[in-house]
Amino acid sequence: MAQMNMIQALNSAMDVMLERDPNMLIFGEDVGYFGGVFRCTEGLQEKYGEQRVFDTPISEGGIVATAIGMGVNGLRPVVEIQFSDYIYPAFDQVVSELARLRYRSAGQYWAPVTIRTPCGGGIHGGQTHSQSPEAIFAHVSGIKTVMPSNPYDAKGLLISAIEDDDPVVFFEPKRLYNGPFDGDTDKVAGGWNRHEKGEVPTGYYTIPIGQAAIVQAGSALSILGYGTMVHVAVAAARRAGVDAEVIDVRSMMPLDIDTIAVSVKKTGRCVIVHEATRTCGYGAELSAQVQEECFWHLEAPIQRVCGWDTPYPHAQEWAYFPGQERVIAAMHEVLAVSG
Amino acid sequence: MAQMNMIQALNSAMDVMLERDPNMLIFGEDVGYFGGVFRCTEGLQEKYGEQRVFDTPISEGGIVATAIGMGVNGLRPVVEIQFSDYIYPAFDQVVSELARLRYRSAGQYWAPVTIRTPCGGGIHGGQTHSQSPEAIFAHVSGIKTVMPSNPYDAKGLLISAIEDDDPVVFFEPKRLYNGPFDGDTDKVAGGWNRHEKGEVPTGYYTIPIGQAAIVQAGSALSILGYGTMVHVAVAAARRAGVDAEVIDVRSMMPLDIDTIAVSVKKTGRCVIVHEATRTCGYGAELSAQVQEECFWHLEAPIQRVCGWDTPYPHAQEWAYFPGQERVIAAMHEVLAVSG
Amino acid sequence: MATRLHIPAPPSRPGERPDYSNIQLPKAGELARPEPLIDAAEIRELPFSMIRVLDEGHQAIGPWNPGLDTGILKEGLRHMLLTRLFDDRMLKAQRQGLLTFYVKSTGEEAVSVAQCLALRPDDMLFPTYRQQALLITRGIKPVDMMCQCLSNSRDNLEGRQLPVLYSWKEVNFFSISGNVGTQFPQAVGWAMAASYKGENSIAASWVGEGSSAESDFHSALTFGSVYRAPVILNIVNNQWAISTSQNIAGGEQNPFAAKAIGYGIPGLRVDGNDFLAAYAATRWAAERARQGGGPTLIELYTYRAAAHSTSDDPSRYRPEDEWECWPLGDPIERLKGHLISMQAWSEAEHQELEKELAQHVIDSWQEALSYGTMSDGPQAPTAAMFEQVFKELPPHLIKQREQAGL
Amino acid sequence: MATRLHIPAPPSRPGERPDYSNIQLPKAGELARPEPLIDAAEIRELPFSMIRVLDEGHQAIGPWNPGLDTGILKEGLRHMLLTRLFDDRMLKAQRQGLLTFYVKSTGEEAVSVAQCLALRPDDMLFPTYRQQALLITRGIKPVDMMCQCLSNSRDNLEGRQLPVLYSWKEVNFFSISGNVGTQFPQAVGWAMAASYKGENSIAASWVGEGSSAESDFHSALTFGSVYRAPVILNIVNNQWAISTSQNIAGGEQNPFAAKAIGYGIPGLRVDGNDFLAAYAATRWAAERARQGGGPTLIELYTYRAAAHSTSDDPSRYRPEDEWECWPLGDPIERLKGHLISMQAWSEAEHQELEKELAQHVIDSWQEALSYGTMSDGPQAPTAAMFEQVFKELPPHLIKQREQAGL
Ligand SMILES: Cc1ncc(C[n+]2csc(CCOP(=O)(O)OP(=O)(O)O)c2C)c(N)n1
Ligand SMILES: Cc1ncc(C[n+]2csc(CCOP(=O)(O)OP(=O)(O)O)c2C)c(N)n1
Ligand SMILES: [Mg+2]
Ligand SMILES: [Mg+2]
Repeated sequence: MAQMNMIQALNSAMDVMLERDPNMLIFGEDVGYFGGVFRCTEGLQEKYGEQRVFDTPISEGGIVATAIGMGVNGLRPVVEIQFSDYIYPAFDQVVSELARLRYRSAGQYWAPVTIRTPCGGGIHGGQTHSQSPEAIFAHVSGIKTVMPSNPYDAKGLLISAIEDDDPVVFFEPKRLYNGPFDGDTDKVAGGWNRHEKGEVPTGYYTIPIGQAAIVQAGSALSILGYGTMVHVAVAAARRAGVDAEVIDVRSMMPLDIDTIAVSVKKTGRCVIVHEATRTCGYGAELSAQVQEECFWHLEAPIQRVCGWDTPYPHAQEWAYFPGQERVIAAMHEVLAVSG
Repeated sequence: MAQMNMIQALNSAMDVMLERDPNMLIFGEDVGYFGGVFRCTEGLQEKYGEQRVFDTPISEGGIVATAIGMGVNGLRPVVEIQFSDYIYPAFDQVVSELARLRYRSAGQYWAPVTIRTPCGGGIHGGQTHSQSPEAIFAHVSGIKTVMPSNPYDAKGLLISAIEDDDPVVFFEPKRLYNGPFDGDTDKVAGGWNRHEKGEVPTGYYTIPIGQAAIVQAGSALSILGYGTMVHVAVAAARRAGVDAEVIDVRSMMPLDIDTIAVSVKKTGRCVIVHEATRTCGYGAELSAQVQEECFWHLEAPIQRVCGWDTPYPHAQEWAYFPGQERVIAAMHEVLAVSG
Repeated sequence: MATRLHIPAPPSRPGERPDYSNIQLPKAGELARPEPLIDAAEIRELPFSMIRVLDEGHQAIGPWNPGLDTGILKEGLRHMLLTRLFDDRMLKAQRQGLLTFYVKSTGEEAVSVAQCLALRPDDMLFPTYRQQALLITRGIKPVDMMCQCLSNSRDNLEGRQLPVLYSWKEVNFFSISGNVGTQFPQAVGWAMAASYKGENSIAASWVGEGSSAESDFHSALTFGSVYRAPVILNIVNNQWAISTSQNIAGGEQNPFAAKAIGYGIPGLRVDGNDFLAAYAATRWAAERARQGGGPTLIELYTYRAAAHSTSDDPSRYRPEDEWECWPLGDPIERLKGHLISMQAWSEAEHQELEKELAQHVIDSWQEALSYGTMSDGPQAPTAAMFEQVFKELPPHLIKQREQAGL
Repeated sequence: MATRLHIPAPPSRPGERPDYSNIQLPKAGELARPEPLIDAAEIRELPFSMIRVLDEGHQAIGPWNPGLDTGILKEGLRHMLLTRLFDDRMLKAQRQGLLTFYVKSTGEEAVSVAQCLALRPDDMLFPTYRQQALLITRGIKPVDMMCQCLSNSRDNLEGRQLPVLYSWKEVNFFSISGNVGTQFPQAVGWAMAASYKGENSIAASWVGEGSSAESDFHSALTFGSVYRAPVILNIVNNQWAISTSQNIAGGEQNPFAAKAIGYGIPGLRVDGNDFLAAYAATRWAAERARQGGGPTLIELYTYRAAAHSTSDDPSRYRPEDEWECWPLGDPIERLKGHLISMQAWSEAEHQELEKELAQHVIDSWQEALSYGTMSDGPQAPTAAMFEQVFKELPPHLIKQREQAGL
């Protein structure tokens, strides 16, 4: 075990896998010599050589397309899209190719590509360094979609993603890279060293894709979230003194609806939180499925707390970010009514 | 008034607008001399000249990008993406540019672009000629998203879209081009001439974006759908002898939730139907909003009848398509329970 | 002076006389053949000429003459002829309502056949929907291809794909995408992996001249050239992209092969209806790639003789007799003429071969029909719909499969 | 023989001596200047040379010398100097925590200033984040730019955008996108509209050499060339794209200007630190575009002297003294030297100007601060967050604005 922040945990996952699998390789913009703009691949080129960890032209479409070709030829590419806001030039290659190849070739061909990409706001990055496009990918049949909320999960999930023979879009909530963030901007940001999930095994381990985690048990209501919002939810519940069960969804596709349904059936109340814009965000799917599974147990309407349906603004970041106050208001709302 | 199928109605809308607005122009793959692979722009180049209606290179990204530049320079471009399955190469230009320009420039710049694109299956087109990606676009702040279900609406909505100063993605359910299709593949396909919405004014008129339509009133349950599925829903209700209120959503963004909420509050039961894959489809948003607005009126869980979460297969098309049987099963399910 | 929007026109439109006066054809045999490992900077003029081997009298001449023995030439002729007959039969089947869709490659058979023969069997092919002759050349039986087109019980893709969007891993033929152009940079990635693994098989990919406008074209050329991937990137310029002429794709300005220059790689422009020229250019590029010289861009100049697909009606946008006037002729006739001129072939033998292959196609079709059609069983299994979305069925698909009663 | 993945290296890495021996610089004044309406096919070798006007002794020589009067040269010098001082101050402000982000253009000022002066005010500019000097040259006051960077109460974008992602419609300066490259084909569309309307203003756009790998580059060149749009497409080759050298973008193989050849349009390669050369090349391209000759691709060869942005640390990937060794020098020093050599300028006058502009920047900064900062008010209005998503607020945003208490 070692103390790691999320960057180090991700780096460690890639290090472990480069060591174990000679067919794994890493490429993307600035990931080689420099080690990535967020430093997630730091030291890996030096350690494994530039045949295995290298820089690419600024062409997200080209990155994903060549990764597909390599995957088809027996390699296991892990590529970085520098910000998930920049994944759209690769969208056709992801949707029409990476996601569809196994199906359309009846299993003859597939590409075990992992796309790592930082997402989310809270770093004053403005509208093109803050987006959370996970719902768009979860809608596409043929790719798995995950987002960890802490270093321990990040490493375990990334190793699972790399080993998975299906393509995985691996979202990294960049606001959590250096420490947990609970939405309180007045507090001095702390690191992962004071968080239990900052203790990370140095070797190989996995966290299966498709399993939600109960972050804290509770009986008053269930909060479903992932990434940064898990920490906001926990803090909001604490601050409001609500005995909330907080579930870290972790895997958007496939979704662990069973864990969620058990919780909501128990509490009868549900708040869904995410940073992405509300309309057609992943919260809509969560809400629909919870309603489908737990209708007879629901004692109040399911609430969604999401980013507003606007681009992510720069200066108004904290008015945009679905912070503790909004989560608390939603909790109060679902608790106020009795069915 | 004249008898028109949906192709003719769309053609008429563009004809009317080319006549009215010298700054409107049309371009896209094969839309010029040839008149489009579905013939929606037939005769328009001949009538208005090739400065106003012209062919483009096969580059969806280039089509949308140049449309944006033209829009900024005072024109009102209407572009065709030959199949909505091919819109992904333009995704970055749509999401990061077209949708965001007004916002990021604080209203200095905008591009009143209309993107027409045929969607949906039922024509044995296989996975790359059958997709319904509307949810992906409804998730993107800054664009409007509509889909008509008949010639009359198609023309009125298209004129609204063209006149709208915001960008609009205009989905055309290609299975409805030549006639209504209610999911019954054994029946010989009829044309629009026997349908009241096949009567279309030859001149200018609009249907406002953001208004749902009640296709048939009913009291037993509400069915929410759009495009081809509207006809499937009506037929299914008739076949099952269910007094369903069928609502044609028409506009996904903005959504006319008021009309929908009134209906569901009245019936207490709701079935949502669409052809797109289920997970994170637009039905999830409809379900979430109906649940939010009508929770205390719901007497049964909201049901979604959607395309399966797989690519659209070629030979198994009718097993994939959410046909009458599946809609009927869902109606029976929501009717079977009483709260 | 104000400008005006320039809209490139095709050489001719319906009702006009086909006009190819704009096409400058160098004489066969004229162009020098550089060493395959030459510095790309030294051959920047190559794309502006055209590699041609067969002259008017069907003689193979000049430095690009690959000097093939008659065995391989006859093999090529056989594959081209079989492809043409296969295409004709499939078109008929579509007209009969037995196929939902079909795409012919008529007039372009030399491209796939000659290029395929110039490659090794372990070289990986990333084709478009118009490269069915690659499969024929690599020995896939017509009956098996027909089964895919019929989505029947023997369809190797189990009904998932539109007719002609083949995938055949056994012969290193990549799954054809419905989205044009995407395979180009994938081929580069495949080739990069070959380099990475130290294997010396190469990749070859094809796009139509129309599709070369897609962004994937630029990705492919960029990554291919930056990493010196062992790949051959082919543009099949068959003059038309559905209804738009090559001028709408940029062909008015320049040969498509000239795009190579900007990326510092060789660009070859080839008479695509000249079997020997297509073979020779591919051989040159393959040699270069295998020796570490990186990618080559090849433009194969040809003509799409048939409709774009069975959904198309070319009489609406081009003169009906354009192909007859096409200055580069028919690739089958030209190879046949060459073999005859070598006294290795005769009209009688040709007729015999045609008869044999026609019968082969008829027999194959009968056999294919015995495995079912899409409308009448037996068909591809319905449950296949849920399989291969992922390697293993996730819970939600198991549930959906149950809901579907499968 | 098996190949190996080729990974292009930069000329030098931290700890090494900067090495520019690979750069072949033609002498100033050597290159012929064709007529602007020349057939692009006749000038295919231009991209492989470099347009240079200022010689070692700061004399303007050769056919590309635009023969500018000293008034415009002094104006250019002033704008470049102001840009540099502005950048320095903003960097400091970011270090002080008053700006969330900043991007300098140090070392590249001639590109924007000279090109802007060579255009007409009604010509539309589609810039990157490193073209702030276009705004300075078009008369936007530093204080107004500072307000945008501070997201304060006078920010013309009302806090919506990251610092430096300016938009200034009054001076035909397009909204800068955070996604690199997207503006290139948009500029083509703008220019097509100008043609359509019969207006003769033209568009100019810029991308970095790194971003020229994006697919939008190919769209821009394709559409620009097919429709002969009146547009100037500029690649600013400042050698670096964050941490990757121009070799990773394809610069190892070829000058970026050579990409023009494939599209049949002129490609010019210019000494980007030579004010006169940048001016002359732009003038040439503008004349060509305005007369219906279509697009020109210009590569401006320069060096990114500062960090990529305030989020970057270039000492990790390149020698600290690389800029000092840069063979094309400092654009400000070179223009100053030229003016002095013409006896139109002196060290004393230069110092005077520097002092004046430094004071101007200080005053502007003080004024900007008086309109607020992002951390201390007054700030951009919070409710602006919901506005301009659409032209009018749709019902769901009215509701959300209420929920936000705004
Ligand atoms: C991304 C995408 N856009 C558009 C289409 C529709 N489409 C299919 S084939 C075709 C024309 C392609 O022409 P070309 O590349 O010249 O190939 P050819 O058909 O001549 O062999 C078009 C536009 C598509 N399949 N994919
Ligand atoms: C689509 C997209 N991909 C990646 C990025 C991240 N990014 C911002 S600037 C940059 C480097 C650009 O380099 P270059 O084009 O050479 O311009 P320069 O910074 O040198 O002016 C990168 C990779 C981005 N902004 N947009
Ligand atoms: Mg073609
Ligand atoms: Mg650069």
